Amino acid sequence: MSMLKPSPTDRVLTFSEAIREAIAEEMRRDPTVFIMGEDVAEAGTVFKVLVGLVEEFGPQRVIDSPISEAGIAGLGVGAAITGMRPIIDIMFGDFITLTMDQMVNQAAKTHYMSGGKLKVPMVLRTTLGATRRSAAQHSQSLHAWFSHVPGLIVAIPSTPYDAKGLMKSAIRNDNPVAIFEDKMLYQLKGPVPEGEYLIPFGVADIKREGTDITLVATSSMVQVALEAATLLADLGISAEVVDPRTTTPLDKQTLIDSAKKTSRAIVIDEGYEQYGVTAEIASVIADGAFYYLDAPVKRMGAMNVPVPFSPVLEDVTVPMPQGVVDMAKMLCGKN
Amino acid sequence: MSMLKPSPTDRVLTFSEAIREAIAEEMRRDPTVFIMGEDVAEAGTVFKVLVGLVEEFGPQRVIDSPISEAGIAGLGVGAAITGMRPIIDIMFGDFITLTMDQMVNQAAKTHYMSGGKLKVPMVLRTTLGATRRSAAQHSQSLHAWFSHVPGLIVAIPSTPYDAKGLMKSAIRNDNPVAIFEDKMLYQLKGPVPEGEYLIPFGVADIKREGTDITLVATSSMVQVALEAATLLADLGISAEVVDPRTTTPLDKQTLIDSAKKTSRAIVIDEGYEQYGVTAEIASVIADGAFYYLDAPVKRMGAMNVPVPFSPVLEDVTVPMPQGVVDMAKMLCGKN
Amino acid sequence: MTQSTEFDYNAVDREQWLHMYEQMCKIRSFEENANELYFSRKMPGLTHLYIGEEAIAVGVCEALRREDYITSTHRGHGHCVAKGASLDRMFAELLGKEAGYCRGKGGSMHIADQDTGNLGANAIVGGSAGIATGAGMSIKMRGTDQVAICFFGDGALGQGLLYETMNMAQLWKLPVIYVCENNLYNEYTHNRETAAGSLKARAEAFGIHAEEVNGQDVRAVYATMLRLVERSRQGEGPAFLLCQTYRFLGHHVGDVNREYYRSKEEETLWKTERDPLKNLAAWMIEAGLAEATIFGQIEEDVQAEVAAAVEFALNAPFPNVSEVTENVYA
Amino acid sequence: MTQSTEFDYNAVDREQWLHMYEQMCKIRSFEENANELYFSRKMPGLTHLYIGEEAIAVGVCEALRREDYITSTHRGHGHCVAKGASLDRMFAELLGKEAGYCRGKGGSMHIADQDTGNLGANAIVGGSAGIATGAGMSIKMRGTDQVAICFFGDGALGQGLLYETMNMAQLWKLPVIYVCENNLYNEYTHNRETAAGSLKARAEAFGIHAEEVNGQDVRAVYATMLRLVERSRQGEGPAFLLCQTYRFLGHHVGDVNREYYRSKEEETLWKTERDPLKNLAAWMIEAGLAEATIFGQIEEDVQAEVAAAVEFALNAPFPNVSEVTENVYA
Ligand SMILES: Cc1ncc(C[n+]2csc(CCOP(=O)(O)OP(=O)(O)O)c2C)c(N)n1
Ligand SMILES: Cc1ncc(C[n+]2csc(CCOP(=O)(O)OP(=O)(O)O)c2C)c(N)n1
Ligand SMILES: [Mg+2]
Ligand SMILES: [Mg+2]
Repeated sequence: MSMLKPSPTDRVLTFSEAIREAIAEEMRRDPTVFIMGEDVAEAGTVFKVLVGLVEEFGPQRVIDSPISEAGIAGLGVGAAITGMRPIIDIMFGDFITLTMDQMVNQAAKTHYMSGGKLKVPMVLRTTLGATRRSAAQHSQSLHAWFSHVPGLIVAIPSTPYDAKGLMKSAIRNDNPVAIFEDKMLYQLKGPVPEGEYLIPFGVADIKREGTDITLVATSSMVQVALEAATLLADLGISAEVVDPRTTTPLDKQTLIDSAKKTSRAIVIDEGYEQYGVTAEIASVIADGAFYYLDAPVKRMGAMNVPVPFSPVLEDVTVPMPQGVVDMAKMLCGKN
Repeated sequence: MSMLKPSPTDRVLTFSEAIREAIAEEMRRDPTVFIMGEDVAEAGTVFKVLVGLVEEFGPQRVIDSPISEAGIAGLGVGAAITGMRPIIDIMFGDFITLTMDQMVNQAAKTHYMSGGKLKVPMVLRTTLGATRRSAAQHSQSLHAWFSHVPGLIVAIPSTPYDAKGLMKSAIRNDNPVAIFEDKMLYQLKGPVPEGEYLIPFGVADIKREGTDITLVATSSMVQVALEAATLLADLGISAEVVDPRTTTPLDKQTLIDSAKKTSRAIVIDEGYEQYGVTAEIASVIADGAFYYLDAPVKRMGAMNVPVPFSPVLEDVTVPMPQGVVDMAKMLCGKN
Repeated sequence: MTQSTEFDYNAVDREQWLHMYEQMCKIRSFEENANELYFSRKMPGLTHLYIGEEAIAVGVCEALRREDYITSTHRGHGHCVAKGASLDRMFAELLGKEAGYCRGKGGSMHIADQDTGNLGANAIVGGSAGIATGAGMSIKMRGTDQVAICFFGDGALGQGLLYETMNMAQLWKLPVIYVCENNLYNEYTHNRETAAGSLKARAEAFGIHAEEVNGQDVRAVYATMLRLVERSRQGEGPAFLLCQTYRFLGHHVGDVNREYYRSKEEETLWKTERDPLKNLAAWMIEAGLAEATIFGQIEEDVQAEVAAAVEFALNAPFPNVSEVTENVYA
Repeated sequence: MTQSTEFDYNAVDREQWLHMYEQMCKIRSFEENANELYFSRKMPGLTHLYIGEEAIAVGVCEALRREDYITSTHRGHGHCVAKGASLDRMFAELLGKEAGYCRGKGGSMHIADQDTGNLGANAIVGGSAGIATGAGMSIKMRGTDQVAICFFGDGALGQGLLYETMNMAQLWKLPVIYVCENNLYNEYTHNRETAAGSLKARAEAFGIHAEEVNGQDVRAVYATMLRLVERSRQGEGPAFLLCQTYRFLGHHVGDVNREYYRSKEEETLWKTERDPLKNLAAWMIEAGLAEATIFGQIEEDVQAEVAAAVEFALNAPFPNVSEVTENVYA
């Protein structure tokens, strides 16, 4: 059940609705699930993702917090250890900077340090992504940091279907899970089946099959890769788009197998390119598919600059379909 | 002058003495330099690295702070913007978790966000490294995080000579620089010339020349690589040991050139392997030396587990010379 | 709302009050135009308006010298104007233009102007507490008699950083003044839901001298700040000023339907009875310091200046794309 | 050091005082043996001894039930013993053995024992404030009448997290009691250099009920805690207890030469006049509750128990190396 793909006949939801539905379903199913964060209740978050939840579940389970990111992450850890399943809402991914100690030194390590006795079943939901004209402190994609940390799980959905399934899995998981939602995806529509389903962690999804080149893409970069694949098809290049869906655990085998098949790969992610997610994935593929590759594995991350405010500058900092097309053409020797 | 290597006839200092000397020299040279942190004054830090400084420079310039890592990092940013050159001492690298907002959202971005008007000439010194039986919250090597962030410089010295030269460069640099010192290296001895010298950022150092395989290693892993190189020499394998010295900026060219020459590479770093420094460096080499490589670039980082306390467990979590030797033999087809 | 009453407002020059009025007027007009630029889709992104809170920025900055420092917030236009920035370059920044204070790289939430001592607006709530306190440390080390002002909202009291830095400011007697703009809300949540106990006591716990003032009365803010600034210049250490205020409009320009978190009546009350501009004008007229007509004249002049500034910004060129990689490192 | 005097110590059973004496004795003996294991190089790494502060852990935990929660610190053996852990598995943990509370993975700074409600020692100063407060939140949500105790040192008041969590505890009336063990030092720095103002006022600023107690007097700690715990169980919200105390030995076992940061006289004063064990015994003898000989007997019994526990730990096997990758994920 869990591995099903959506069918084109499913009803259509936005990314945002899919997340809300996942949380609502889990809150109905399990009274220990609650959500806490800044302006999550009446306001339903600044992105309006949680609108309606406080009406259904009340302010005891949909809790407006002070502007205390470290504090609410910490409360999440304590509540999780003692029998609850908190979802901690961190408005902008840039603010995970304030939660690093609680997430990395506490949440991620408690199970191990206690020799397996204590568990921390908590979810931290936050956002990523630029191009909203929000400047350097509200536009970062910092998921590489959490991905680096053993003990944490990092999910990074790219479609409404994945968002719902990954969120439900996160809430049921007994470990701390961080979910990064791209702010630019919230209005994206896609099929989401009515029934219950989960998406397991560490299982990549092939979003489009192809034979000439593998485009590994995460979050909103999946849309960029799909657009690029369409453009490439016109040029006679068949691109396969693979979405890891979780960065930790990483489904290395699917990525490697795809690259073995196509013998070329580009990795696209919206985090800063240097020491980012693209580095891990590219090196995994370059190692695992070494004897099959016809060209070096290329990486496309966000430009290594703080995100500028001015639209003319901001827009060039993130990977765009045309850039992917150009890179793919080069790798495939078509110029 | 700045690129000189130490000569074997130089006087010998420990890593710790070299750092102290660098800071003392800069404090004598420039009255705007000061150092602040927990127990830095009379105690001279818990590692005793700064012993004697408060006697020479007084408590106005060697400042014991409250246990407020975020706060002192923040004060560092403010003091740096307004004409001082603070060195902020964060005892254990694990505690940079508490400084992430100030370092990443403030220090790293202020220059860019202000359109180049404001500068943040501050140094954050901290430590890394396991095997001190300090368990999961006092043993991490988290330099990959800062390396990911544009606007920050990350230095990671492996010898007394480099430690002094990099520290002096860091203090004179007009950007926020994070220096990670391996706790296990403090007693390491090595030649350090008497005169003044600086080590530029972004210039890798070939610690040992070789022809069959490149071992890229950072911090104390340089010692591990050098030991491995000695063992490999006995097996007829000539290993080149390359130390990037700064992870950001990274001297890609030297790494790639070495790999092109040897056609094989292993990257060794003490951070967690997943999404760590080894990923960036391996993918840079795999890309840049693609047409020259005879084997996949391999990575050896710390095991992807929170650092366990028990010595029998902790010791297997970090790369050791024998592990490097085994990997190198495999890559060179000698079994 | 104590001591300040001891201050004799008549000791202040009529011209100075008029100057404060003009400054408040500039801020208001700046914000109205920013709002308009948003609704006419000429401004990228969102912005947070300061309308209703003008007396704080102006009362505080009027007590400062050019070389004193301020750190500001996401709601920072008022502080920036009051500290002396020019409107044309501010608007240019809001529009992401090369002529902006940050060459378009910062935008509304990051305007910095070191020439007037503005170390920058900050989009991290409470995020500038370290910067302001560090500036205070630097002042003390360099031995000048500057002061550093840290502006922040009531919501910032949720951030641990503020407590860490207030402790150090008091320990080391740093010339920092923490100015809390309590407009009752953290975005869309009233602070009775987010702040326990007493806001002022949070500074007093560290031994910091703290006062509370009516943030809608520029006279009170100014008079109180004069004293606090003087204390700090004399080496008596930090202070905390709690200003009671209200933002007349939304949390940001897009926050138009606000009834789900605050009532129209509440808004109307503040707008009609506690408007800092109206109140200053009324007092000056009543005290015989000015005739009613002068305020209209000031408004007209200001509006002309603002209109010209908007015009300048709209016509200014965007930065060259190649600038994207400049200024990452100094 | 107020209200507690109203408590009639004679209302407490002689056996219960003796039990508290025994608990303090266990902690002291445990620590002396830990020190010895360090100096004889049988223990890996360092450890932070609780000697001198025993009355706090024992006075606090005596007022708790088994299912109440505590979070502890780097100086955590005392809390762990007082909450009911067994000494053999504690020593095994200190030696990194499989039989330890955390299978050797945590060590001294991370012992956790959920069977006795100990959510873990913590090597991040102040790091457990979130955990304890979150446990309080969970208690309230689950509707039990448990309480959660957050132990921390005076140094932890430097951490912003504590203020963030105290605010929420008071806002939501969570059953959390913050127990500050003020032993005057943050490692090697006296807290007059690190803490401005009043420690107690820092909790009071949030409206939290706060009390101060002589941490060397187990009777006072116990009596005060009984009241605070009862308040919290009744839904009256959090409390803060400031305990004045002193660590008799170094910051950690290796901190032997301490004269550069504190005087021998100061140490001697506390050791001779403010020893919590001696003081309890003296009072009981004076009050006619016990004969002098009984305390010697308790010590002997305890020492035998501790010796056996050490023996157990020394002989216990290390974990299998393959365990290194277990328990990363649940
Ligand atoms: C650390 C952090 N958390 C959350 C936010 C999102 N945010 C922006 S403004 C704001 C409310 C701030 O309230 P307050 O400090 O009272 O200032 P006001 O907007 O009322 O002037 C929030 C939560 C942020 N920018 N930074
Ligand atoms: C966040 C953090 N900063 C620094 C340290 C290093 N450190 C360990 S114990 C200690 C002193 C703690 O003082 P206090 O809280 O008073 O506890 P005490 O040791 O006196 O019991 C310090 C600074 C740490 N463990 N965590
Ligand atoms: Mg507010
Ligand atoms: Mg202490």
